[in-house]
Amino acid sequence: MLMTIAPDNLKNLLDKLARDRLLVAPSMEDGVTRLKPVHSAAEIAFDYSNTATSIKDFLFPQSEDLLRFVTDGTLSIEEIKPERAQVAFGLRPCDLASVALMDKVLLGGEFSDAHYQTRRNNTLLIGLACENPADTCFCTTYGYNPGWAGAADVMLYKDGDKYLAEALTDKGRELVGGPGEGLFKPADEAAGEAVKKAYAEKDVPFGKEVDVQGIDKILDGFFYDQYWDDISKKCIGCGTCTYVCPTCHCFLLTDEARGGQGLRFRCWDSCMFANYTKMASGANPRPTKKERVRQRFMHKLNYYPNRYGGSYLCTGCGRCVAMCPVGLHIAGVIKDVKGVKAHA
Amino acid sequence: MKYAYYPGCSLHSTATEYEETTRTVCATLGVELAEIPDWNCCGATSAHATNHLLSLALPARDLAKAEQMGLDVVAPCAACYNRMAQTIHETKDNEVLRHKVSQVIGAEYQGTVKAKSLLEVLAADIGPKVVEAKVQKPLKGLKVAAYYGCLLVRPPAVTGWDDAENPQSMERLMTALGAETVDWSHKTECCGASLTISRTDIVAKLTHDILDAAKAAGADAIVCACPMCQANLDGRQGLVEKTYKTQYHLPVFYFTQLMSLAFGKEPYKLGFARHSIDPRELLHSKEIA
Amino acid sequence: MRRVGVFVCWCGSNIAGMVDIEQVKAAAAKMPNVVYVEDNKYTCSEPGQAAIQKAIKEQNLDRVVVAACSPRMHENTFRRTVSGAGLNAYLLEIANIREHCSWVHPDKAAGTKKAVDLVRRAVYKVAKNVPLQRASIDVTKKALVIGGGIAGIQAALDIADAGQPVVIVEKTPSIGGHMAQLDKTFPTLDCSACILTPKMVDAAQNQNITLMTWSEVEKVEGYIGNFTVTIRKKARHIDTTKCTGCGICWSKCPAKLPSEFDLGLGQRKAIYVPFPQAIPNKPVIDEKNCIYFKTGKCKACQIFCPAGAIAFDQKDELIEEKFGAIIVATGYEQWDPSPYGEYGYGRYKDVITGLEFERLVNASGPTEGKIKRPSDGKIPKDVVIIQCVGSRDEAKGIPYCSKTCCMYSAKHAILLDEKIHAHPYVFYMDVRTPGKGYEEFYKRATEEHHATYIRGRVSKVYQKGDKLVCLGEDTLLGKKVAVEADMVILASAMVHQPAASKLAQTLGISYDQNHFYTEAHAKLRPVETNTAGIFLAGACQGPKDIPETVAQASAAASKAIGLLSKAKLETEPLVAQVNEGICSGCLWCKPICPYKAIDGKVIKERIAGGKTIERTVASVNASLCQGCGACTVACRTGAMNVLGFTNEHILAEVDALCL
Amino acid sequence: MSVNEKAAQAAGAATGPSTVAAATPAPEGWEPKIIGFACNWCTYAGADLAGTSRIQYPPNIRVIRVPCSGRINPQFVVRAFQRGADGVLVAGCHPGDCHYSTGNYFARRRYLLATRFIEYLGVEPERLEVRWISGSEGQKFADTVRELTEKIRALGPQRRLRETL
Amino acid sequence: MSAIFTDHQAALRDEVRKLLTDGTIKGFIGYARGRDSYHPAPAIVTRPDQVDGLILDQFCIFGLTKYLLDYIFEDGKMGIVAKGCDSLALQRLITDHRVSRDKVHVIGLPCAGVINAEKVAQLGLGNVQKVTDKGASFLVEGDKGSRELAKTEYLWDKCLWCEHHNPAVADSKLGPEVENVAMKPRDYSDIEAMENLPPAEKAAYWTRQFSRCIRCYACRNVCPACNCRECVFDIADPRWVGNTVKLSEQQMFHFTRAWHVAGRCVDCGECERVCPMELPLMKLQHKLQKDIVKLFGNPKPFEPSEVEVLGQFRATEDPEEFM
Repeated sequence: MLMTIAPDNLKNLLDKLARDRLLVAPSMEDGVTRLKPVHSAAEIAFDYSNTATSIKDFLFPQSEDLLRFVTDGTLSIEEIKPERAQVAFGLRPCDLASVALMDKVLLGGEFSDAHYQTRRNNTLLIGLACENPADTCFCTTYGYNPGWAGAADVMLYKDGDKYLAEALTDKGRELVGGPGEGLFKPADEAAGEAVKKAYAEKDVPFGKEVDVQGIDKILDGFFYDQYWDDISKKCIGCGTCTYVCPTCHCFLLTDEARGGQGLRFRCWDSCMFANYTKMASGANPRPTKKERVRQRFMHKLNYYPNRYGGSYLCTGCGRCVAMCPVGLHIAGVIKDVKGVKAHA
Repeated sequence: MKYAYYPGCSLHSTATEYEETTRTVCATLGVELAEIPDWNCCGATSAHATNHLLSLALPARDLAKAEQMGLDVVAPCAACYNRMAQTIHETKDNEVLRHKVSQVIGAEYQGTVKAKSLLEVLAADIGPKVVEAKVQKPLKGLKVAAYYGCLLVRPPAVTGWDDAENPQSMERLMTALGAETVDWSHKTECCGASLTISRTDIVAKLTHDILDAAKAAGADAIVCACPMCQANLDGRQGLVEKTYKTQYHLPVFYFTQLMSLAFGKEPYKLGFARHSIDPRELLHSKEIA
Repeated sequence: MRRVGVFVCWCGSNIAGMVDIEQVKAAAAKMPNVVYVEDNKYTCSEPGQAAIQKAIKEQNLDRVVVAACSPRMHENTFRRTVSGAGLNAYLLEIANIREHCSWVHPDKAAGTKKAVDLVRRAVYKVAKNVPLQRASIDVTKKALVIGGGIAGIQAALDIADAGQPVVIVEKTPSIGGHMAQLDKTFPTLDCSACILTPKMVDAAQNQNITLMTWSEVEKVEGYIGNFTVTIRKKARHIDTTKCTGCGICWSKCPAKLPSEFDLGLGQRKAIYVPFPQAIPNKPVIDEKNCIYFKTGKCKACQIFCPAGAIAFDQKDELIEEKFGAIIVATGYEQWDPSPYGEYGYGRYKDVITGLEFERLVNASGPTEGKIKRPSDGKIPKDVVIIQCVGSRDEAKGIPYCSKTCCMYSAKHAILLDEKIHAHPYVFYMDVRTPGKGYEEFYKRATEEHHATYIRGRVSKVYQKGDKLVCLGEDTLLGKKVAVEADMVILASAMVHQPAASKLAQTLGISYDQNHFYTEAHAKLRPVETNTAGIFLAGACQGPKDIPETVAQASAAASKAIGLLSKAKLETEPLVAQVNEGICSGCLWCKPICPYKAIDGKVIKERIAGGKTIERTVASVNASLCQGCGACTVACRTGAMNVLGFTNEHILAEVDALCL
Repeated sequence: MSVNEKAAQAAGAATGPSTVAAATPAPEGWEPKIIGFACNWCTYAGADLAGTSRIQYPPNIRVIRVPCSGRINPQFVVRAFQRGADGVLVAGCHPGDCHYSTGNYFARRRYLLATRFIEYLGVEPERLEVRWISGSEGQKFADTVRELTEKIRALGPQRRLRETL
Repeated sequence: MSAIFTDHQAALRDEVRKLLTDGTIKGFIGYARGRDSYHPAPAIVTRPDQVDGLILDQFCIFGLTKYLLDYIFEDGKMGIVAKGCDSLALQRLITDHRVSRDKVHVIGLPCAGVINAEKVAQLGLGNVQKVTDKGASFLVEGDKGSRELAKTEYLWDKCLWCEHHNPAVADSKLGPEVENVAMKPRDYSDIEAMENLPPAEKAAYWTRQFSRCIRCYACRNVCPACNCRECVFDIADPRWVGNTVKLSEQQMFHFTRAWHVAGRCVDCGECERVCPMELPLMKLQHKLQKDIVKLFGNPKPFEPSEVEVLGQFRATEDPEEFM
């Protein structure tokens, strides 16, 4: 069912939500708009193309305490559960799409990641369709679009002086019926669908430039190509691409103990770091930038679709395009590889 | 070459012959002198015995004015020069003191200009070579004892432009003029200037020693670069001769007088008549004037 | 998992009175790795130490913490204790719960809490301790003495007497130094030559001593026990194996020059021995002034030499030799007092320095011991001596007291009276006579020899007729004085050798702002330098008189003997160590080391892909390193560490104390 | 701290409170915790002398012995603050007295810079004290510790760099 | 005098082609087109056929010298193009004994300033076609419009106070040297303003900044002074800085990084420029610089010298505050 909500009511709703849960929303601080916890709607930036950091920070945080232990002669363990309810507002379609990709890894299959599961359950995702895709955006490459709702519980579309809203899950409907009661108004379905369609068909210029079709198959035979040598030379081995990526999910488990008190936590790791695969013996199966760069793109464009069926581990959010200090990003690699192949 | 000119009280009163010949010599050598407007007493020799800050503030006011003119200062009087150099030296690396001094004089003193004695300018900056080229009437046969007194080259940390114990710059100038100089022991001894009125007994002793040494070294005359020294050595010679029952009859020249003479200026314009010991007789005898 | 034993000491009631021992024990028992806790009344006592040894064995302890007094007190004691029980001595840590706790904190509860923290610090630290071994290095059993003055001669004789070979390198043609120039010595007035020359002869004849005169140290490499020194043996142009020292050559040489030894007051030839008692008594040819070398003609010396010892074609030789220890005894120079224009030194011939006076009064000097004025040869009647010429005058760049001038001026006063009945006037600032018999000697000068001591500075010396008028002030009377003297002696300062800093750089030792060499510790290591194996003797370290110089020379010699008497040198293991694996080879640690213990070295390494590469890493010479650790902070990556005080240690201690 | 900030921390998110925590009052029974780094030859000996002379001072300091002030890496200081120290004392021989002749000169340069830098990051300058204390200055050691303890007591607990495990 | 990089592009390609062909160098580190005309990317070419991909334009800011570390153990020389600021970075690597001068062939690029692409990209000029030097400004012509941009407003800050317009290290130079004057004096007034804040406000400021850090290490990896073989942050034992993004570790990280380059920073500003979270990292370095200037009388601590600022001392002249 489509509804509308006036901007002031939306702000009221967000303020209300902030009272009993962590409200995460785009907010500008020192010139950087990113998803961050905010106290009230007043801190929220409503006019932005995309946030510097993604929803990953709140579903799969950069560092996350898992359990505490005491080794005072005895051993006792206390699990830490991320039980705090959170609501994330202003998620763009690319991030909403990324959640589905992350779900496949962390919740699909035989085992599920308990912490991720808990956060996923405790988090309400409010999406906001893109009015002005940035020139680094290429979601359409993967079949997503500026109106893509993905994993959203509630999806919002800016429509003139109000927002078109659609509750897509039970959680979403609870919001509309609960805290949102009286703030939403029913919308004209036909007009609403037209708005949604307009968003879905919005032009994403960079997306048109990047055609991913069939790259997984091309890469099957591309492992030893000279190309990796050539492009990896300019990588500086920082973790920017992996840390701003909404779908990169490698992590490292660490125990720290002092004075009989200990903490196990995990934090993100990056396959771009030289010591990512370094073993205790000192051996490193990915000793040079070439292996590391290759790994990242093979993972996103070949290993992941092979393992999880179909979709690529990238949603075209464009963060790595914008932020890689040396312009080494997935859109370029796709273009290159297909170009290289075409000339081969 | 242009300087802010600080005449001090003597050059406008008791030592007009020094001022006149200073201007003559400077004009000849292309040194332009712009007198500091509304200059005040340098404070020598009593201020520094009275109040330290006062002794710095008095010259500082003159220096501040020179700063406004954007010129280094030249002072023909050794005492004036010494007070100025002392002020610059003490305030150079002492911002606090400089600030204090500025407050006292009610104007900002930054310490950007130098103070030089006239002798330093003529002997070091211009140099004997240039001087020699201007000589028209060499002072042949004149044997002089160059007398610097105590304030011109001492203390070395403050002055520093000539050897403090055995300075040579005036000798070099005199040689350039064609005169002969004597090597003598008392060229930097004190003449007792500051006591010239109050303790004539001491002045008599000190001047006696100097005159005695100059005479013993075979000098015909003494040449000096300070109105105080000149006044004492020349003006008190009578007293000395009376007290010690000796006869010296040593004329005491300003070095600028001898320079003017050598540059061909007419002797009657050089103020010799104002001397107590009339030098004209000596100059005639040497066929210089 | 370590097995740490904690031993808490009562120190009688010193600790137990203010710290609850039971609480400390209980807390310690819960600390990680701690398997055994015990308390003792006096842990340092025989039974206390035995208890530790027993526990190590019975409890199979591999680390020990002693909570007791300061480690500065008993660390070595307990290191011996644990090593006596078969444990490496460095697997011990001390918790200082006495000086830092029970003695200073009257609140027992707070004191106990702190004691627990201090024990925890030690427990955390000791867990990171690893066994350390003292390394040993060989010692070359030979000493080098640089400088053949009294300091060098004395040091060499002492070392030679102890049975060790010594080489003396002396830059002038003869050993003897300044002492050979002196006439009499204070406070006994015995003749300098009479006591020096026998020592010079001893040095020349001692089987263990090799004299290398007319030679200079060119290069020093290596480190304690193992110095490699390159010595330049300057061309003497004499075949010393043939020369008998008969003296015919210098009597025939036509070139006359001012004698350095007589400070220009006398003359020498172009082929010369500097003074009659020179050792070796073999001449050198002064190439610069020899007529043959200048014009290619003359050869008078060669013509007359009965031994055929003249060798014009001799060249400088570079000799490389190994030494275990080096003693620097390069002495001083007398300061040239020309900067005191008011004293007229250089202008008035009869204004002379103290050292010049020594030559005038010396029987083998230019006047054959007759004190005559240099200007006209007259015997002076009144002589002014001015003390502190240069010394204690910052304006002249010599802020220090030269220490010897008060005494030699008194000596000069005495000699003037004794020899020619001249009247000495001594202008002084203070008379400093701290030495055995020194005050008495000064009294003799004033009382028996009627020297007039005037407290004040001389402001001017000037010539008046054939007199030198000394104007000054008697500050005790508050009056100006003028002394008409026939001669003026300036007690000029003792200053460093002109090439002192250059030699310091060659040796790698430091020097102070006055260019005197710096001892390792002003109070406790006065004859050592910061470079292990290099010692100081005599005035090169600071102004000294003869007895002090000789004492220091013997002290330096005993240090050298101690070093040379060891078969191997044990090095302290608490030194810096490089983790070559992570060292970048930037070598920013190198300039920080005061001991020059760090240098780069090239290592070979296999990298990914199987290629072998060469790279530079820092390398610490453990025999030079003293373990200060200043280098570690310059190392960003943490490749540089100090054993016993590693980054791991200190971080663990911080963790332990912050809990 | 607001609900949201607490929540943010609990969520482990990379967010710090944007308000200042220093206003929080010191907990009951809080005692300043001071870590001292002392060179073996001077300051440690000076502290020993305070002991042998029975000069009393507050028990809030715990000393770590290092060979020389030149060994004291400013990172140790920041680590101490991180681990919860309320104050840090860095101490060594007087200039010119270094057992290793130059270590304290390097330390002086490092700490002239580091004290300013740590202050710049928002740590109250009173919390880091650098002092030359010789082996004969037992009284100075005690006085320094007393003054430092009092200054830190007045400031309250150090929260700026402190971690939560 | 024109100091437009594009004017030298053809010459650069010719020279690189020649150097690669005659074997003087085995690879060349330069720039190629990046994602758009404002963002040239580093490019490392090893074959003559790649040379035509090299570009030079007024947006070429990236300091390339750090790439040299990838080649220190390989035979042969690498070529590199370096502006004045880059040459300081190169000197840094050389004085740190990390790169050997004789293994680098430097093509120097005299530079009158690099345009801040982030500012210009906002102006909607489209694809940049041409940049012309107009003295006090650059004329930037794009396919959607052109603008004359005042240098004082549109250059990178570091270019405004730059006193190293001409490369200090170079084997050859592209174009004539440019006048070596700073457009404005280096000033530390922002640092002073920060110093004057009360501790709580300083703390609040840095808390906000450091909280944003994602520990991607781009700052470290681009920094020519961060050239350790193994970085302290990558060493597990001892662990100086934990790898969580808790505030206290973030602060320890940024303190340590700043401290490690104290007195060694060449002021290239690359750390701050590449930071994806736009942390004001140069505010840390400028503070250290400012204090070094004041405390140790070293007027230009950002110029690499034979002895590090913290690797020396002046026994009597250094300030004494710890008595």
